[in-house]
Amino acid sequence: MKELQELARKLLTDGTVGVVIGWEEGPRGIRPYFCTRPEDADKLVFTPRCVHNLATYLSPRRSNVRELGKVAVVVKGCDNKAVAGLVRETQLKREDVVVIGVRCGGVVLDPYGPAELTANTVADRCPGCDVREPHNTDHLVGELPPPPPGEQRTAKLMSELEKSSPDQRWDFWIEQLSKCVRCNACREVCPMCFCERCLADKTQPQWIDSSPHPRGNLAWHLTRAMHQAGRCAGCGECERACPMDIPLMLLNRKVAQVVADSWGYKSSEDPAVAAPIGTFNKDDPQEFIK
Amino acid sequence: MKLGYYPGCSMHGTAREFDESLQAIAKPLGLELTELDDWSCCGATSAHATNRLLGVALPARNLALAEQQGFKDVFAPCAACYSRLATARHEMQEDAKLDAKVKEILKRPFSNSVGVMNIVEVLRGLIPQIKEQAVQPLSELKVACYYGCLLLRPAEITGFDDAEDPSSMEDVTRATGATPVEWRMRTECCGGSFSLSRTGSVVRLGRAVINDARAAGANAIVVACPMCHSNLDFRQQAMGQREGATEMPILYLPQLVGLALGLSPQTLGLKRHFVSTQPVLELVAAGAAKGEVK
Amino acid sequence: MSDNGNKQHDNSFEPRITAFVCTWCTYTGADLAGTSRLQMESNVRIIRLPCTGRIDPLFIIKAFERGADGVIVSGCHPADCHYTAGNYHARRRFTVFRELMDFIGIDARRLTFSWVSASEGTKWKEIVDETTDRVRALGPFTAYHNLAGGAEEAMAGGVQ
Amino acid sequence: MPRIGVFICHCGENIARTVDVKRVAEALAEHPGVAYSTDYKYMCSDPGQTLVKQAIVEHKLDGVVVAACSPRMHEKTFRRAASSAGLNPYLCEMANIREHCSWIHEDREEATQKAIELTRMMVEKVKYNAPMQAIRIPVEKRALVIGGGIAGIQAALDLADGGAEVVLVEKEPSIGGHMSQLSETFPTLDCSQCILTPRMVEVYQHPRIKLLTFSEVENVEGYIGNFTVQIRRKARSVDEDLCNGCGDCIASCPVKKIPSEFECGLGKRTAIYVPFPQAVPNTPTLDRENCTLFKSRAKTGKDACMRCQKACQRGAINYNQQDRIEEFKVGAIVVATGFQLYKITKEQPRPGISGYGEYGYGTVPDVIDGLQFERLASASGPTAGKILRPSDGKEPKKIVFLQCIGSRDCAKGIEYCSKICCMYTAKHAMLYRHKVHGGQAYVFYMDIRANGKGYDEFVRRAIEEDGAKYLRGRVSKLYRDGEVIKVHGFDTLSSEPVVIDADMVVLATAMRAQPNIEALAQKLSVSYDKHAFLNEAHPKLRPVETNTAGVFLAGAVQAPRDIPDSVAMASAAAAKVLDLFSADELEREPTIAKVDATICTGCFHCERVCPYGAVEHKEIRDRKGNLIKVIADVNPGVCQGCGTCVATCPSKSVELQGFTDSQVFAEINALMG
Repeated sequence: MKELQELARKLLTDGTVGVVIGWEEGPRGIRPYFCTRPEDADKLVFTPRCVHNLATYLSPRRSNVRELGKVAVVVKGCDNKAVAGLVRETQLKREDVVVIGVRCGGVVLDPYGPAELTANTVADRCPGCDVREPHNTDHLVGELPPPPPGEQRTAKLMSELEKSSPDQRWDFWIEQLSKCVRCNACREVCPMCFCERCLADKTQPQWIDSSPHPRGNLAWHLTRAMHQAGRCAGCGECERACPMDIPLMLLNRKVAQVVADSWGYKSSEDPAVAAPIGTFNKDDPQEFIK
Repeated sequence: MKLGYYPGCSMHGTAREFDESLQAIAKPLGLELTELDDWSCCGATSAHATNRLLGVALPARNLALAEQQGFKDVFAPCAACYSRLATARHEMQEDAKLDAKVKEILKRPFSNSVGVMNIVEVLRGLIPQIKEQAVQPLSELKVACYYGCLLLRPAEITGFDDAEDPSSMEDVTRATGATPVEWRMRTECCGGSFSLSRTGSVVRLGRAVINDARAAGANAIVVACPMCHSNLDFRQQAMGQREGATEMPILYLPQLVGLALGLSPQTLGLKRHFVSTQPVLELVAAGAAKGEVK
Repeated sequence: MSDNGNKQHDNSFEPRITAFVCTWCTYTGADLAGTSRLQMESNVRIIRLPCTGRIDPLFIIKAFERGADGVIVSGCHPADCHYTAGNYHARRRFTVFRELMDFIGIDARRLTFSWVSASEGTKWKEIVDETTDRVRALGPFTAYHNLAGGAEEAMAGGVQ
Repeated sequence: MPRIGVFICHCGENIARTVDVKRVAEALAEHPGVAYSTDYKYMCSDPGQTLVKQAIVEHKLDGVVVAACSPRMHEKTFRRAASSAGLNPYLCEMANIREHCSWIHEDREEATQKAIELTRMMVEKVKYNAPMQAIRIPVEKRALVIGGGIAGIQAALDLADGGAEVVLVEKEPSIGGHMSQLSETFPTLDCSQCILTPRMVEVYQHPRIKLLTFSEVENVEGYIGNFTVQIRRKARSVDEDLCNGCGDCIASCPVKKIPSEFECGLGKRTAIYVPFPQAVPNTPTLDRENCTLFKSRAKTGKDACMRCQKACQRGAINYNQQDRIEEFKVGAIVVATGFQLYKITKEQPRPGISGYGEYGYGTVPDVIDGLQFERLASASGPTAGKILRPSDGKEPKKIVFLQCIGSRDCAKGIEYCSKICCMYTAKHAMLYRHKVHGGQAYVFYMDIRANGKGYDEFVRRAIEEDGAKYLRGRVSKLYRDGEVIKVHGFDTLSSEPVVIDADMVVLATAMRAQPNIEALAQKLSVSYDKHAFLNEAHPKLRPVETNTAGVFLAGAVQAPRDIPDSVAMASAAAAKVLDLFSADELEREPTIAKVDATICTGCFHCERVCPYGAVEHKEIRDRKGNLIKVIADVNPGVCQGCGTCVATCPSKSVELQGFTDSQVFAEINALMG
């Protein structure tokens, strides 16, 4: 913690950056914090409740963030994949941001919930994490805590769902997606949703019905999952942000699994690794094509 | 290498020495042969000449047995058996109607998943082992490799070598240390099953084969088919090898390999031939005297 | 909601099938089927695009929304793309999309992906007939068509 | 409210037999937005087109749908008609109710219903069509000709004579190609060298032709009218400007026993050499693989020999010369890279193709191929034009020619006819008879294909006047038997086996695509068939064009071709290029992608998927010049209009003109019926 605060103070003092984006203790729990003054650096924390993917503030949609000056951002390994994604997709120049990686032993599901990390409270992306120590960062702070407890719940749910009949899957999803109120929280929180005008807001023609009914909801969530193919960093913020508790990561995980199985692609912290959509091999698998 | 062994009628009859020599070389070369349980006729000659369905169903039964008994490949040393088994496999793959019909006749599960191999193909795959195990240099021996017809044709069914210009028997021969001669009758007909019905033709054809081998400087002809052997060995007397022409020993390919491995003529059945194999044995001995014995 | 439309229906049902095809290979192949007078099922409506690379998953979603019971996507064989690589990109895109549709519970049998070259009129006929038969057996895609919609519900009402 | 005109064609009986065209026209008349709907016997006929034009004017139409045949057939026709009536041509679309409806359905009710729906779909699309203008691109009036055989020479000369600048690239040290190796040519028996060498010299001397021999195309970028090509000038170790072609270096070279490629191995050459005396340019090339100096360099690091350098009085020999890349801007490219001959031996360079072990080529010295026979028959060849056996130099009294070696043989992997072999075999039989009096030629053939001007007469002459014995059938095998080669064949006309004791056998081998031509084709974005012959844009109507605009084909690169065909193709390609160069600007279909600058976020997914590299980065700045964002921008000259970018763009900020999202959306919506 001290190491992080010292680093932030130094970066702010010597003018390397205008803002350090990190986390602080809020009245209800942990919340994102934009630290612009060296004297406030002591407020920065990193605990298992630091769930938020702060890379989302690097998106060009947050032009107000950039007005604060050069940005330093604190990232966990998972968040760092989103930073790499933004660089890969030319939304961010790597040299325009100072990336402070924190060694991570997993985070909880809810930044406002219990702080203790157990098999019940652990966020779903954490068990089996392969980036507990972020790569390609400018700074790396903290000791490496023990690996996160528990196991991935989504994976289990996914395989159960896969085993069920198409009709059962359909019923499951229509029930889930019917809940969607189209608040767009999933989109707003996602670091990779950086379009100036989302397709869902396009009206000429209107591919995706905008009002919250099952047909439009299905089109929206299918399209979002497609757009995340090979891009999703797997941070799970969409699912956390969803006020209706729709298991959105099920879709993203499914897509990530297809991408991995078909072309051996895994989301990476290295911007130089080419995304699977936009590249191809002449002998890509094609059993489904007659 | 583990193979399902399909002896067919000849290996236990007229071609005993083929079987004996094969069994003799199997162990040193690491070849594990398990005879198919309950095998039956391959359908050669009579069946496929009179009834196409029977000609496929008979070999298919044996393939089905092999599949049931868990073999990946069936090894049929007799060229005619090989031809029938491979043809059945091929025709059932190509012709869905035939496939269905034969399966109905078989009355046993069969997915046509078993490969069919011949003697040359098997030994070609064992060339490194032959070279390694060879103790007797056959360097004095010049042999004419005789393929005959069934091993190579039709090309789309056999496919293991160039049907017009094969080289696999020569490759095996070289591995034994003997020298394959260049000659022209390698893939010509020996007269096949007309041995009894039109002996005259068989004698004429066989004579041409033997004369050409001799002209090319061969000390022996190596064959991979009981029929070829029978026609060239047994009918040599009738061919009337005259005016100074010596007899031409006819060896089975595994006999040649066995000689290189240092196995005794007795074990290899070399005494069972009509034409004496003594000249061959003398050349082998001469080679042994010349070169160092390993 | 529980009827996914994946069940056998009576024979009077004629499916509506939308085909998104590239103009260089499959459209031309379909032309060839015509020139060769190959008789085929009349359930398919072709939408011509320059390349499979132009075909957006949204087209398929929209087609189902608008009453299609089945969809065909077809273009040039690998290595034959008029634009050299559009079909390779499409192949990746639809690899994901097809799995996603399946995961959502949309019967993958309602979707046909194929490569049909300009010379494969016969193959096009087979794709059309085979898809029509398959979708006819699956019955109307009522599960999708009946999904509650907004203002367009009245419009969509025309289709089962 | 749109005012769309709908025109239903009967196509004589072709559509009207199965589709109730009247009902279609009536149904469409009721469709919202349709101002006029009618049917007519032949819409594409003159009166039919007039009908469309009149309707556009009379009914003030702002869109036209012609329901007739495939748009691939007549879209251009009707767009031209619309244009002449003052309507933007891109507001006209076709509904395909013939190939996709009347011809493939029998049930009149079903077909009529489908025709109505197909036409409605197009009406809905046209409502969203926008007027478009053809794209204009400037043209660089210089052509690149790849390959300096007869086709390349002809194309280069025609182009240069027509006023265009030409860059002619040849990978070998000399131009001339296969034709320079031939003795005489069919069907006139005129000497190949005599007609070719003057053309080669003309190329060399032409002020508008830049000749680059011993050079290969390294890279091609750009598009019609505006290609940038990089040419690798391979190091020939001889300074072309200093060398005066005296030949002293060649005389001094101690390595004299290298099999000559030009003589097909029947003659020898030195390490520094010109391939043949009439070579153009007459500049020697040092074969580094066989040169003593370079061998010594590779082994010991020291230079040895150096005799050629000492012999050269001009100081033109440069052992340290490196490959260098030269860049040219060209407006068009003619590919005339020719062919290679099929290898007869069992080992084949290309999978899927197999050889003929049974014909003894490579093991029996007196079995040769057709090109080797050309060298024997050539006055400047290794035997000074005498037909002599390679084995013992004797004159063959009996010679057997085998046609279709490789060609038309599915089992060998080549099912096509190589086209020239029937003719050159007849020529060989004739030349043989003219040179070996009393000799007997036999020809084994499958069919005689002599379908050119004077060709059949030529073959007849070989048979009737020069006594060649033609045997219809194949040869099963041949082998050496003492002095002679026993040729076992079968005469299918008499149904008898034939055995010929030949002194020499000539195999007429197939024409194959050049090795590695695929790599060049990919650089040019030209497709090729499974045999790697490059594809023409249309087999009948666009035989010398390719699907890549601005790239043309001449000669055997496209398919087996003889000299007259190759020359005709070369002239045709040259005419196409000159046509292209006749205007200062080009017009192109405007089916290209356009980026909406206000929405684009610059993620450049479009750039990643674009097969043409048409997406560029564009900086958007405010009035003060501050950078706001970097977005994608499509170069209209490079974009070919596949639309892969559109489907990939997550925010739909790129559109494909002519196939916009709105248009496709309208078509899908129309599915509702």
